[in-house]
Amino acid sequence: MTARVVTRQVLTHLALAVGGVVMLAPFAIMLWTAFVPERLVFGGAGLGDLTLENFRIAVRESDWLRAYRSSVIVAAVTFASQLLTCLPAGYVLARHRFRGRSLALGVMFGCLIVPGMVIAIPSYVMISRVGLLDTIAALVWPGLTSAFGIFLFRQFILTLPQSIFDAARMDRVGEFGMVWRVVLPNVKPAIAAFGIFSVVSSWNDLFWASVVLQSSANATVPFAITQFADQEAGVRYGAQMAAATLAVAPLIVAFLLAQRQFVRGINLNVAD
Amino acid sequence: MTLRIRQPRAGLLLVPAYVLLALTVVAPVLVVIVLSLFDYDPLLGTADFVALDNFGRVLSSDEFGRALVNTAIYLILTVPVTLTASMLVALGIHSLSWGGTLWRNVYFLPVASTLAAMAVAWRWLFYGGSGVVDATVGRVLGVEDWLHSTTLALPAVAVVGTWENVGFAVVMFLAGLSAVPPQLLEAARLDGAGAWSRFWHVTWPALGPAVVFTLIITTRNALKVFDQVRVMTEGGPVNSSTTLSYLLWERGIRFLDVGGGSVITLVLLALILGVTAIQLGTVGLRWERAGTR
Amino acid sequence: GGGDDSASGEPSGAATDAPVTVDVLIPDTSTNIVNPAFEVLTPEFTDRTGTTVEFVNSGGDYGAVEERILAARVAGDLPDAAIISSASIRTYVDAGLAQPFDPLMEADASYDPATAEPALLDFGVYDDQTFGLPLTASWVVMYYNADVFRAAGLDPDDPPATFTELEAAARQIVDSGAAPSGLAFRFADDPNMWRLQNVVASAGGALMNDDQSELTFDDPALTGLVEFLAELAADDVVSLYDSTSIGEAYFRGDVGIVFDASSSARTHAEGAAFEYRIAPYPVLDDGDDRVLLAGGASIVMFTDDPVRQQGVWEAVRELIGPAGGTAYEEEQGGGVVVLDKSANAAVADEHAALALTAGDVADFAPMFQFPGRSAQEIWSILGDEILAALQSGKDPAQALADAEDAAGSLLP
Amino acid sequence: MTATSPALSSSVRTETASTPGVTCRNLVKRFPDGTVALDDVDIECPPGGITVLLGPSGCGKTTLLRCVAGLEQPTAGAVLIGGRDVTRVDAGLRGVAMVFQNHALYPDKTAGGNLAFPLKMAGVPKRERVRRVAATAELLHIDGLLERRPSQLSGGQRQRVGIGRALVREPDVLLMDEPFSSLDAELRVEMRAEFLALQRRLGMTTLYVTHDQIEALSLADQLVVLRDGRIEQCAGAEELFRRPATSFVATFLGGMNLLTGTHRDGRLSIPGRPDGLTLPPSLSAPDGVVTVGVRPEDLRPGPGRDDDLSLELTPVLTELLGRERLVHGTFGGLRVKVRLHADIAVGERLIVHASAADLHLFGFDGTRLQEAA
Amino acid sequence: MTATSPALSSSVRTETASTPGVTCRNLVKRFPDGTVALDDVDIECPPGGITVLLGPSGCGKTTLLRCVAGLEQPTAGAVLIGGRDVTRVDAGLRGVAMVFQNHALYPDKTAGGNLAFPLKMAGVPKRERVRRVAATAELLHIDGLLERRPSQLSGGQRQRVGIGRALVREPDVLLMDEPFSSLDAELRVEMRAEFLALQRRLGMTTLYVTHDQIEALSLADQLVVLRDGRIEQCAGAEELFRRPATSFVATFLGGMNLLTGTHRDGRLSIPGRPDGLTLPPSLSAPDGVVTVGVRPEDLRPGPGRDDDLSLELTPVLTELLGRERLVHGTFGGLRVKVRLHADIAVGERLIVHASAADLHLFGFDGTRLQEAA
Ligand SMILES: Nc1ncnc2c1ncn2[C@@H]1O[C@H](COP(=O)(O)OP(=O)(O)OP(=O)(O)O)[C@@H](O)[C@H]1O
Ligand SMILES: Nc1ncnc2c1ncn2[C@@H]1O[C@H](COP(=O)(O)OP(=O)(O)OP(=O)(O)O)[C@@H](O)[C@H]1O
Ligand SMILES: [Mg+2]
Ligand SMILES: [Mg+2]
Repeated sequence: MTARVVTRQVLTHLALAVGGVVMLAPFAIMLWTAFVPERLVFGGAGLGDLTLENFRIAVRESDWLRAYRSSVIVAAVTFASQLLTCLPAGYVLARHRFRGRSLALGVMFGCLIVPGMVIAIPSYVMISRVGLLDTIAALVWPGLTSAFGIFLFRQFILTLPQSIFDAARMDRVGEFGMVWRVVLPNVKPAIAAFGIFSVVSSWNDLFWASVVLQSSANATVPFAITQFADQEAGVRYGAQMAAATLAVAPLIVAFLLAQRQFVRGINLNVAD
Repeated sequence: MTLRIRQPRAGLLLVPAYVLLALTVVAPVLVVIVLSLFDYDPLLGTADFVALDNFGRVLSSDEFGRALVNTAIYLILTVPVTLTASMLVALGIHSLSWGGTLWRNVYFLPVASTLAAMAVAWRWLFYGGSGVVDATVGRVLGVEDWLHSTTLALPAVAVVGTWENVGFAVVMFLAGLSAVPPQLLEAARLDGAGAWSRFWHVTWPALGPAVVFTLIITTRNALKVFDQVRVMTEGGPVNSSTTLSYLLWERGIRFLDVGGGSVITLVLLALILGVTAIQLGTVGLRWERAGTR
Repeated sequence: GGGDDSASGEPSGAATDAPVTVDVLIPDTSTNIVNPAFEVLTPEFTDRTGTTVEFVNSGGDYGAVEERILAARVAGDLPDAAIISSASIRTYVDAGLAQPFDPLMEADASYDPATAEPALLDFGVYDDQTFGLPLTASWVVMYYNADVFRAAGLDPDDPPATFTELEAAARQIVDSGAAPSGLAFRFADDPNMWRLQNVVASAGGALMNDDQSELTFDDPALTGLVEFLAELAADDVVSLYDSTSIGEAYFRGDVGIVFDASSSARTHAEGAAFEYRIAPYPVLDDGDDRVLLAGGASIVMFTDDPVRQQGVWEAVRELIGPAGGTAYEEEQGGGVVVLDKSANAAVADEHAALALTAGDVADFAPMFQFPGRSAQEIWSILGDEILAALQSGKDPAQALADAEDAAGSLLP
Repeated sequence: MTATSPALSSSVRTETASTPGVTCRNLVKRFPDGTVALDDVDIECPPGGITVLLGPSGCGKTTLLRCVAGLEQPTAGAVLIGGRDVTRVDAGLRGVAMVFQNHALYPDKTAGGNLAFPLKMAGVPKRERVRRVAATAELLHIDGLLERRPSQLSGGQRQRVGIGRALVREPDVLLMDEPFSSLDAELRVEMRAEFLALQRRLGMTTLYVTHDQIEALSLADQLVVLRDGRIEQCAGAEELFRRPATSFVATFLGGMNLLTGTHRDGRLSIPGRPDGLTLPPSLSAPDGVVTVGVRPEDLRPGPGRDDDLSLELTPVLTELLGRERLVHGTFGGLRVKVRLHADIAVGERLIVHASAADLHLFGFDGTRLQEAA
Repeated sequence: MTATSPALSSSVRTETASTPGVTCRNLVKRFPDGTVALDDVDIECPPGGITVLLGPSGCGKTTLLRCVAGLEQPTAGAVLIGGRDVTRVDAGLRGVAMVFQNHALYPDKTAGGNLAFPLKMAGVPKRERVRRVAATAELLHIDGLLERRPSQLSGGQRQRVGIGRALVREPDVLLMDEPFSSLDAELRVEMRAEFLALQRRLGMTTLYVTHDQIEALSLADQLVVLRDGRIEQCAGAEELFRRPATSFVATFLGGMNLLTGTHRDGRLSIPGRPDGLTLPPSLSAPDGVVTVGVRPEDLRPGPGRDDDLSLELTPVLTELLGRERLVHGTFGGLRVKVRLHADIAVGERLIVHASAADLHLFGFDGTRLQEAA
């Protein structure tokens, strides 16, 4: 590496660090608060005051293992189902011309923008009619497919060279094979990105869960956070932040695991 | 793009996704559309057909006008900043030969975090007088106590919204960047293109579909912003940060005004569809085509 | 399981002791409300009564409960009962959803209404029928930062008792630089404007006329309060009106005086890094009669199935009886009043300053609620107009008049 | 001689009953922007034979292959495989394999993965797959590279993977678009021989695009010359070379020199050479505008005999082609190339001659006029 | 003669003072997976001259160009342009243009946009840009296609756009990676001539990769043969063709037949032909394993004279190459190719001879042994 390159790299790191401070500031507060006794949350705490008490409270007042389990199940089922449905749809919308294509695209855009709370009550009624309230099935129901995912995959499939589709058709790849054997390996970075959003949003979703969950048997992770923000009795900031820390930790681990997919760009141009 | 031959089986691939969309989204929305024509009392269970009364009532109200304006302001405050900042960050991270992982994580954290907890932290950052924002930006610009100012509350919400969305856009752009053909960058390098030209003539076109996606999604996120408003300001002070989505929730759920809420839903849908169509029509399709291979 | 289904023709008495499972919707994040319920409605209780209580989590506090009731109502599967904010009982009564407890109370020979605080028993009474029974009742008290008082040259042992004194104290706090805000007054996100209602009620005012057909936002007490606040707001002595802002500023020591629920005494004890005191909520004028408007939780019943009603009643009886009462008192450290007299008598003296006289308890009144389904919207309109007076300098009287105009049409 | 020239002979080709021929009927392809890439193309590719497509860059060769493959829907006309109209049949169902001009490898798969993929799709069991991939890789000399991804291969290596991917399936119909263009001469000769042997053994009907004249002549059972989307001539290799139907074909294949002028009484007057050129009497040219064609290698140094055509050229450039030298000269306003042995010295003037038998005569519209004696 | 053979002669080349030479010093390139693509390569490209790189597929030609361009960082060694060490200099600052083997066109720009891009980057004003793009497009016969996007072009058209993009800049150093591989023979000859004229006029130092022997011989001021990342021979075209330094070069350029056997007393015993081969006495071969090389075109029919090498072959395959025929035969266990005029009949046995002057002698390690008389 030449000196120029090194300088540029260092400058880039510096610039990213400046932005990083902004990005991390709330987290610094979160962590600090989580480790500080409730009484000292609003000032006066020093390094010597740090305590695990908040975590103890957070752990005591929720069944984290169960919450993690429910959340992992919901996130996994949701992601799997979205991948299975969105990738084929995205592929067809990107690479096929057929009658009704504009309509399909329009429906996708329409669905993309519907706020969750608009459909919450009708969906609740539907779920309750089929007797699925308070089940994992109810939790995953609205996330079984995702217009967001269809759109995302469509966009990334657009950037794949047409020649690989041609080649695959000559190799007698059917439409299903096209999706799973040709598209999938080539849009791994997009799948990683989508996976992250899918998992994050089902992991953090409180709204729908709070609509269809009844018992705490299937309570997901966000429930563990809200219970410390009691309007009547006041907010227990330390415990809330400790819970928030516990909630986000698995996501960060998951993200670290997904990293490789981002880094590994495929040299798509070899096929021109 | 060459004309693809129609494939009978290809349509089948759309079926699972679209059936589910129809059940989970389209059907509920149709219900909402119907409800907009009724005065529906969910508690009493009564519904009177009122034709377009709900529309007249809601659309002419001050709060609706304010929410519309606020939503527009929020859109303008967040989308351009989000896209520019995240593009810069993504390019920065992408150009690093080591340490990129660290920054990827840093910028991703807000996406993963629980907004409820983060809102607390943000409120403390915006805390009047002694908060970090007032102590730094406030000193320079002479403004303070954003969250309790009728002019600055919405920008404060916008800051949080941007903060959350930057991570999303960075992830998208990084995924897009990994698909930019390196040969083209090499060719441009030899053609004497500097970093900016290489970006503008190779990377940007190749990113086209990803940019269109991110643009439309961040726009959508901005137009239907709710959580940030709810946890930061609850629409206040004096409705100065009430957005359409917040109003929708307030009307349709808190105030039990289902008809009014449905009207706002429809307005919101129309608005987002309209903006999306405009975006696609002006730049979207062009950018998309540039990166389509 | 819903309350609407299976109104079987079984004679009610026969089913009294049949095992039954009832579901009760709870504000599960309000731990101080639900934890005692969990403690009391145990398997032991089930063995004893044959009634199993299944708690249905709302995933939030009172607001979430109401949203959930709404959804369940639309879906036609209301829970058998719900723990809701005491102030909201009327909404469900007006909608005809809440079922009266009176037949059950009367039929239950073992229950003696005399053990209950009469004032509290009245909370859910509409048209002489009891639609809701309070589990706890808290009241508004004044919390103040003794350190700030001292820094401002005020005597922490002599807290303001009227709004006139309050104004003086608040101004002194700000003028002396002891804290940026003298006092804070929450109503922006206070669902029923508890603090505001209290002032108005203590001054003998009302927000609606006697036959509840018209709004009376020109009530002198209300106007007086808004004018009072507007003056202070104009001088930046008061500037915070929502709970989170107030809480955060108060715990930082940036607000001298706040008005908070008696039940949050524990939070103050845990969270305040400074010396704080508790005093009664000031009255508008010397002559005012301090009225304690109760906040807190009540239970309402939605099921009309006799068997299930019986089950609900058994659970309710347990909750409002000595066991439940004691559990609530312990949970709250004495910051609440419960229906059961004996439990109130045995109140823990954790927060001595909160101790109520018997007269206070007798004067307990439920919060006012507007009739009909638009109640929340009316509160919201009133809040917005008052905020406009405080923050944008709108004339208070005009603001209230506008609020009355706008909200009037929302009455049923 | 144990094997003859590859000219179609049933003794060599294992033409099984199942080998289908490929027929294009009045194929027209107009792209959305209006470009007409194929204009009424009729081709009959004999089952089990090699049909070589030749033509200038952009004449529609690739488009034709893509239409046959089913990757492009013709605007009009039909494609028949084995007599069945497959115009509307999906590409994957036509039993056709294709070597793409740009290789079109799967970027995410290794070279080995690329080779194995069509077999996987055809449901060939693992063991058999491994065997066939290994055999194909060996044939193409890429056996050491199977673990590499396309981006880690050289251009020629990629091309060979692309060829392998088509061959490994042993398809009924094989379309090859300039398959050996990135290979060195040595390897190309070898590959060509290997391919020919394989093709003769398996008998797949092949459409083969090439720009290499030697390849074209040595492989073709049938040679098709395309020009601007139309067929200029379709014939056997030898026939096409010896009797090009048009002056275009003549220049295109073998780079024939064309001497165009106005003929009258055995003299051809040529622009810039008013004195003209005396045509051999045996060449019975009509009066008017005619073109006399002669190949560079048919021009020999010296004035020649009476019945020969004799030219005096002004050399402008010479190029060494190994043992030979290509001399570019002018004759009046015309350019004439001559191929001479490298040792022959070239002076200021070069006199060359060609025997009448080596002359080709074309009319004003470029079509062949007479038969060389 | 107005223009001579392109062999380097200062009278022809406009070698200005500014034209920089390109030097590679001990260049080594090892890819992360361990592949050594270049192994100690030393090349001196004369300023303003054309250096042609030849070598089998995968030998490292493209890698070498990429190292010179700065697209690949060599593992060891240095690249000098105009005497300046540019090994660490950014690709964009080396003043080098490159024609990529896979074209690497900007997919979102039209052909015209692709051509204009380097000029835009160089800050050439609009008018001048338009002029130069038009001129370049005309040169390459793509003037009608400037509005099309790469995906709407044929392979050869794309390649020409790629060439144009490099030429339009009139760079100091030009790297061309098989630039004409997708063009038809006719066009290729024309392009080659145009390019040569342009190169001579502008005098850019050129590194040129090709697999076309004619192209190599006719363009090269200097010819470099690479093999497995090493230089096998570096010399002028004529020299390299006439006196290949190794048997590898000999086979590679011109496809020489190699007769390897054990020599003793003027007889070469060859596997499968124990009676062996009588070598011409003038060929003073040492005893032991030697290789006699002879080109297919140097083998003439008939038994020849005494001092000639005479062979009796068994033909196994003949290929028609236009006017000539390539006969593949065996001599014992060896394969021998002979190039004959197409009219010569080939029987069961073919006796051919080569004059001693056309024979090349290589030692057991493949290096050249003697001088052809
Ligand atoms: N990125 C890479 N990683 C590993 N090996 C590589 C990589 N790129 C090229 N190679 C190998 O390096 C060798 C030289 O490749 P190069 O592209 O220079 O060959 P070439 O001479 O241009 O061949 P061709 O004539 O086929 O284009 C080849 O064996 C190739 O497989
Ligand atoms: N998608 C397209 N849209 C418009 N014109 C096209 C398209 N594809 C090809 N063409 C044009 O059609 C003609 C035929 O193209 P084709 O690729 O078949 O040529 P080719 O004979 O294969 O040439 P080459 O030898 O250069 O590969 C060309 O003029 C080309 O520019
Ligand atoms: Mg082609
Ligand atoms: Mg190469």
